[in-house]
Amino acid sequence: MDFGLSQDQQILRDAVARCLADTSPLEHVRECAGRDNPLSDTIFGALHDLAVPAMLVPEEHGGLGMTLLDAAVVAEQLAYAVTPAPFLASVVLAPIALSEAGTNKQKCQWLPKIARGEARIGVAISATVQARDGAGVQFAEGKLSGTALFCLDFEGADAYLVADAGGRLHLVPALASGLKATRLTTIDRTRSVGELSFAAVETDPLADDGGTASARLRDAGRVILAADSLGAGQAMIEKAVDYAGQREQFGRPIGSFQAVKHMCAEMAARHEPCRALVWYAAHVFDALPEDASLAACHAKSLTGDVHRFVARTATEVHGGMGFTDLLGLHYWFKRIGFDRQVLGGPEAVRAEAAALQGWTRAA
Amino acid sequence: MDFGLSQDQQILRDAVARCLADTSPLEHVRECAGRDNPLSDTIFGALHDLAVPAMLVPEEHGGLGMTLLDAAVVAEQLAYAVTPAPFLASVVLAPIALSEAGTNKQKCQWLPKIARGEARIGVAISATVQARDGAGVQFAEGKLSGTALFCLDFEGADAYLVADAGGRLHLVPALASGLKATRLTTIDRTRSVGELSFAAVETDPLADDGGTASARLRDAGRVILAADSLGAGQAMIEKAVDYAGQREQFGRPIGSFQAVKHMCAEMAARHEPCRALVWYAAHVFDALPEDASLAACHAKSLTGDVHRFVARTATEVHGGMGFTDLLGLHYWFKRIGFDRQVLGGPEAVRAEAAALQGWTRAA
Amino acid sequence: MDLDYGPQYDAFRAEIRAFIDAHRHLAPPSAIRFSRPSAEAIRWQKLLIEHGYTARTIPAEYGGYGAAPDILKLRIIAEEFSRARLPSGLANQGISMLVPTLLELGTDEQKRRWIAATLTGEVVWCQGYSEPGAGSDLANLKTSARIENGEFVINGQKIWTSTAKQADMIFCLVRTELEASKHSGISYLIFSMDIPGIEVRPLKTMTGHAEFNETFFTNVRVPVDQIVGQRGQGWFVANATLGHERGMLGDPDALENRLQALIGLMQQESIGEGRAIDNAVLRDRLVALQAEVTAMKCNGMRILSNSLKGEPGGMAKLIVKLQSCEVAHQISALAIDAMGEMGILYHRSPRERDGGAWQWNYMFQLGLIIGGGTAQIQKNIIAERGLEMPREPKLARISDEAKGAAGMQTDRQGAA
Amino acid sequence: MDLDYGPQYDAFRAEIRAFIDAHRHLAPPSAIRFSRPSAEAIRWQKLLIEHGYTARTIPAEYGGYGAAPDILKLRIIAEEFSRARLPSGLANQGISMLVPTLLELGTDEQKRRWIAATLTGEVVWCQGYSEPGAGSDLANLKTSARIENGEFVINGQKIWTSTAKQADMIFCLVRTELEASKHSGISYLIFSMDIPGIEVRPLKTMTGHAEFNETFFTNVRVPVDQIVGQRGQGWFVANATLGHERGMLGDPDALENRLQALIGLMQQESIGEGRAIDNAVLRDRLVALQAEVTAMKCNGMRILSNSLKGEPGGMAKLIVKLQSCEVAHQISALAIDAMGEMGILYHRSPRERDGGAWQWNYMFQLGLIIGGGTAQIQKNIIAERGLEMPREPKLARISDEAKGAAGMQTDRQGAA
Repeated sequence: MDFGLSQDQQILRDAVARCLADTSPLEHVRECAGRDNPLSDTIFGALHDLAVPAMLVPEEHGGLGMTLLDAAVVAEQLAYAVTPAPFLASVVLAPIALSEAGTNKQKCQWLPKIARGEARIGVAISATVQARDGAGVQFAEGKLSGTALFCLDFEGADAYLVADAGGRLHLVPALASGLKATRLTTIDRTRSVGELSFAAVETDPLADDGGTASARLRDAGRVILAADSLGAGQAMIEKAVDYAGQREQFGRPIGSFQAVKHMCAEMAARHEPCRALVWYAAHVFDALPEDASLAACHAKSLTGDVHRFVARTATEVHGGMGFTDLLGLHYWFKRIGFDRQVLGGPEAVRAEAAALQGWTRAA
Repeated sequence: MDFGLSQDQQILRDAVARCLADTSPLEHVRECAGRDNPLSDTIFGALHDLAVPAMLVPEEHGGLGMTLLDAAVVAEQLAYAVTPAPFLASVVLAPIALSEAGTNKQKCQWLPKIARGEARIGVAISATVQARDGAGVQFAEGKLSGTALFCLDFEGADAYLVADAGGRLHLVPALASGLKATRLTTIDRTRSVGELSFAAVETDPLADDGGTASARLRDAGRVILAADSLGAGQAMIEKAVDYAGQREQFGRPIGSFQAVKHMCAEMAARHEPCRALVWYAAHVFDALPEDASLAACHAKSLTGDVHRFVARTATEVHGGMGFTDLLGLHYWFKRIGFDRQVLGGPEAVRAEAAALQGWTRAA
Repeated sequence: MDLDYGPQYDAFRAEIRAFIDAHRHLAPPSAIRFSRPSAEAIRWQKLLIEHGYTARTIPAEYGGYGAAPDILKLRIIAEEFSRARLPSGLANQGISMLVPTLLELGTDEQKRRWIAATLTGEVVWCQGYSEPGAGSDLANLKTSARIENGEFVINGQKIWTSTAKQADMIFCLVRTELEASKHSGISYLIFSMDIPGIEVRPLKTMTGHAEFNETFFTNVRVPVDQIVGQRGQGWFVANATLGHERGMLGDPDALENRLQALIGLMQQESIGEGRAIDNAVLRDRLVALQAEVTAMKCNGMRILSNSLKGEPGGMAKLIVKLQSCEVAHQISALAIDAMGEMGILYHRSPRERDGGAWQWNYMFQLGLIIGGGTAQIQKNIIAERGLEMPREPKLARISDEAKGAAGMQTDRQGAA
Repeated sequence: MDLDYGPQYDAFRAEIRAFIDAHRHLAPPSAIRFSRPSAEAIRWQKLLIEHGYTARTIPAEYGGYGAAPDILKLRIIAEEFSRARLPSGLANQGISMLVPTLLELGTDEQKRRWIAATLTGEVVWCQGYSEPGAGSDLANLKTSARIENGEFVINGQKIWTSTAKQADMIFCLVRTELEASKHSGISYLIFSMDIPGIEVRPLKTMTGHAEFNETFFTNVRVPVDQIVGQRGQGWFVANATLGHERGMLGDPDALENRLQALIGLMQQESIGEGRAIDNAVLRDRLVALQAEVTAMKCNGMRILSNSLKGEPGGMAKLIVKLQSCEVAHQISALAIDAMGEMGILYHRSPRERDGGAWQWNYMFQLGLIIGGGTAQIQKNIIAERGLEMPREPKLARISDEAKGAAGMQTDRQGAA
């Protein structure tokens, strides 16, 4: 019995944290966030040196065969440094999808390259959560048609994994004929998302598993977004506490005012249990798959609500400075905003959690 | 243009407040709340001296023909003094029902007696909001059968007004054969409610108006409950502020601690707009009936949520003393709890408000 | 209780409607925030002044319409222009803050020279109150003005100067008596933004836009007669107008407009087969916010009635800013949630809704909660003035002046 | 991360299950709060001690089981008895607070005389800490004990003495050195509740029940050797056990049980044709609370693991009480809302659900939020100890002793 990070995971966490402290300082984040493609090759290179891209690739395909909890540990650090690097889709979801539902050929073709940091795959499964603007991709006669929104790790992807209307996953090269890729811009300029539109595009489908693999991706994606939110929330709380200890008003640090102190305490009290929940959700994804979907919903919805509160409150503690671009606090604020909405906002995810438990009947 | 109480209404308010300060001190409330029938004849007598029972009875039937806003002004004061007196059903709803949908005979028989304080009518319309425990009353072949829950102003009623499953109102003498009346006990020992069960009971129906009158009662009832919540909330905020100014800890009044101050400020900030909303909802009930249902829903649901927060926060400000019976603060706490649930909790009432605006389709 | 305005007001309302129908084609497009008024906007403003729909009670000799005060007419004007979705006249810091100050405390020369030109929009002002080290604690300000050869020589830095880039002039608080106690050493100066030594740097905010600036003064020389009020009295001069700004920030029409936009959004935004408004959980939040907005509208009418009767606004007025900002912020938050993943689109992305206005508002309203009297300070005011709760006791190490500043509870930290 | 307890613990768990199966028929009905243990409960308690399922680590010479500390085994015991819905041994203030105090600071005579009898439930204790004038500010206590003829003579009043009516004995803080500074003049006495001069008056709470008492002392005479620790050291003696109580109040099993009961309620409670759980808005709140409870359970496991490794609990531990009380209160609030009008039934009304437990809990949990370390004080602790934020600065008029008390941040105001 050990509920917590293993020694290896702590070493990993600290190594990633050190790496990002060096390679993802705020000035670099700022520079990347000003670009159309924010993803930083420098940072990805440094993460590659730590073998991050190989984390979730099985050992037989040249990877490290690590777990989602390992990935969550990394995700938290990436968010803590508002890192503009590809991760969620290309390092986490794509290897999981290929491992769990890829053909042998797909695995051999892509997994070793992913592990070596030589290939990146974007993932577009948002229509399996909530189809907006009539989005959705149809698979018929071996071809894909329709639109997939919110493809993650969009820029620089060599191929995309897309879920069709039945939840089956398809691998499509970025340069496939009939595929149009359009950049979407969100509040969070440290992430890259896009829209894919398919006009009878040849596809290389993964296993026809009735949507099992895409559901697994949804779970994993939610856990990693929750971990991201956790890291961003942690950073914001620390920044608020630091700022409150330094900023003086009326002759004393504002952190000595009870109202400010209690704002910080409420952030901490709501934030801290999220950590254990995220760890749990990540752990059961591998160790207890039957609990994974519900735990992922809980982690995603709770961090979504808690960190919206944290993002707002930490900004308020910073006063006017928090509202400016000067401190860059807003990068974390927006990262939390992104994490909340992508792959289902809290209400949508809770509705799924209710359905998973058989609680949903006609209202 | 004058958004506020008229001079007459202010005089009424002050007269009722003075009357209740004399006749409804906490010791008397405590004594009444310990009884099976909490309704105080002394207080009702004093209110009668102020012609309160005649308020909503039309002038041609010996009443004062006043408006729901006048009644709301009184309701606020009744709650401010946690008054254990009949009011909502017998002074407000019954006269409205009889005036708007009663037969001439019913009006002549009951309204003058109500105005003189000689007759009291309980009202049971809760099944028109949400039928719980399969409650509901059927009207067939001139007789009533079934169960009506949460009859208001239950004890000492000479007759009951009951809504049947079609929303039509019926007048049934308390001693009617086949009628069984059972006391219900709620957290709020200053109100009297009961359950009526009908086994083929002869009835004297009011107009068959397709539920119009019972819907009007629902609106009026919600406004008066909101006004009650307002008065109770006002009292709790004042008590919290007073207590915080007196109670010393660590060598200073706790009201000088910023955290306590901000708790009180948040109560006031959320409470104060409720007052204007309640006035508005009461006013349009008479002056702009097409807006009445929506305004009543808004007033009921907003006060329900705001005053749950106020009840809790004011109790917290009182520390341990607020939790004891000694100060009697809980009488207001429970009055607010009653006001929140009766005739629909906030969620139920908001669902109605959405339907009124055509916002409800299958989800 | 009487919601009718009465016949003479109905006539007034009819007159405005007729005006709007006749002149609608002359109205400029909705004002872009923080920009200098266009020639079109200035023409529209002059037309409005001429008809008494803006600058209504300002004496005609200073370029106003010169009507007797009538709050109800002001309210009707606001209602009708809001309903017609037309700009009801310029609203900038010169008009809302400098003009009332000059009317009350300016010399006749100052009034004649500045008020009319400000009202028409031909002279644009910015406000120089806040400094990086003096946010909630305004009395702490450090920008200094020493006298040299009959001129003030100003050095220092201001922040949150929202229209500084466009402004012709600034009204500015500076410390003229270094040795005086914190409040009494401040003076209120007005001077041109073209004087050498002034540098304006855009201040980008979390919204991604530069709605504000930082303004730096290096040996800026201003004639000594460009002072409003007495030397050392600037604190009181400024306070005379702070109330005006506080009032501006709680506008029930604005809340209602945001709510209506939200309802429209939720009726259009699709989720799978349904619409956002068909989702019971989101709809419940919508109705809850509708109740809050209705309550704030009613509260506004109550304050208006009190003003008509010459009664103080009391608690109903003290809570307006805190509650309005909060409700507005929640409206934007619900809009983002109703849009789901679409809610995060911004920066002119494809598929972005309403030009990113919801996200912009969500962030900017947070700025309003922080600035213009922070939520924290608003709560102190409600508790101490409204509920008469005890002040914070004296601190052992703190000077009396700092305590005085705390007592004033004034904040200049944020967004206008 | 390893959620398995490992083979030797699985064996331990199996052993407990076997014990429960074999002895379930001997278990007393769920303990009624605040009552004296029945003969049946005492027999059950002795059986549990004998098997090491309660009083597990207390030395056998003092009536415990004498096992080596093993947090995991304690956890397994709690889990299994909770799952079986059986009382896992007595939990009263004598066992949770006095016994640890005596073990640490009592004389050998005191240990032999009191610990075993307390563990079996044969001697019942109440706690005399809080006073009407000393709530959050415990060091302010006024109950005095002067020495006269080799006896303490006690005068004063205690409040929140929860089992005073049933108790044989009291452990009590009194002021023995009137002239000493606030903290150092306090002593920790233990004495019989049968001594003349003690009057116990039930203290009714908002729930309508008298879960507490007020206890009055008039010239109560106690031999001087009935002191624990040194004279004047009572503050530190008491503080040694306060941590124990704090820990008690956040119990993830209890949260989980309340949540399960809520789920059951919402599946049964009808609204028109449907059930409460079919209402999307109520269901959304239910799932949100389920996530909170799951997070607190995980947080509990994290703390447990840290303890196993001898690591400090840190922030994960500091927030437990504040969050657990809040979540528990929200669970009760949702239950009331799900019941609609039925939610207000109480006092054994017809149609009342679950014996009024939801309303009782809603109110009693508010008492817990207030008492046992108020939410306000909990937030101070989180901010100052957890986040290392600066303390409140010194006040000008306040004495150093009072400040010291504030620094201790200890609260004895409420419900046990």
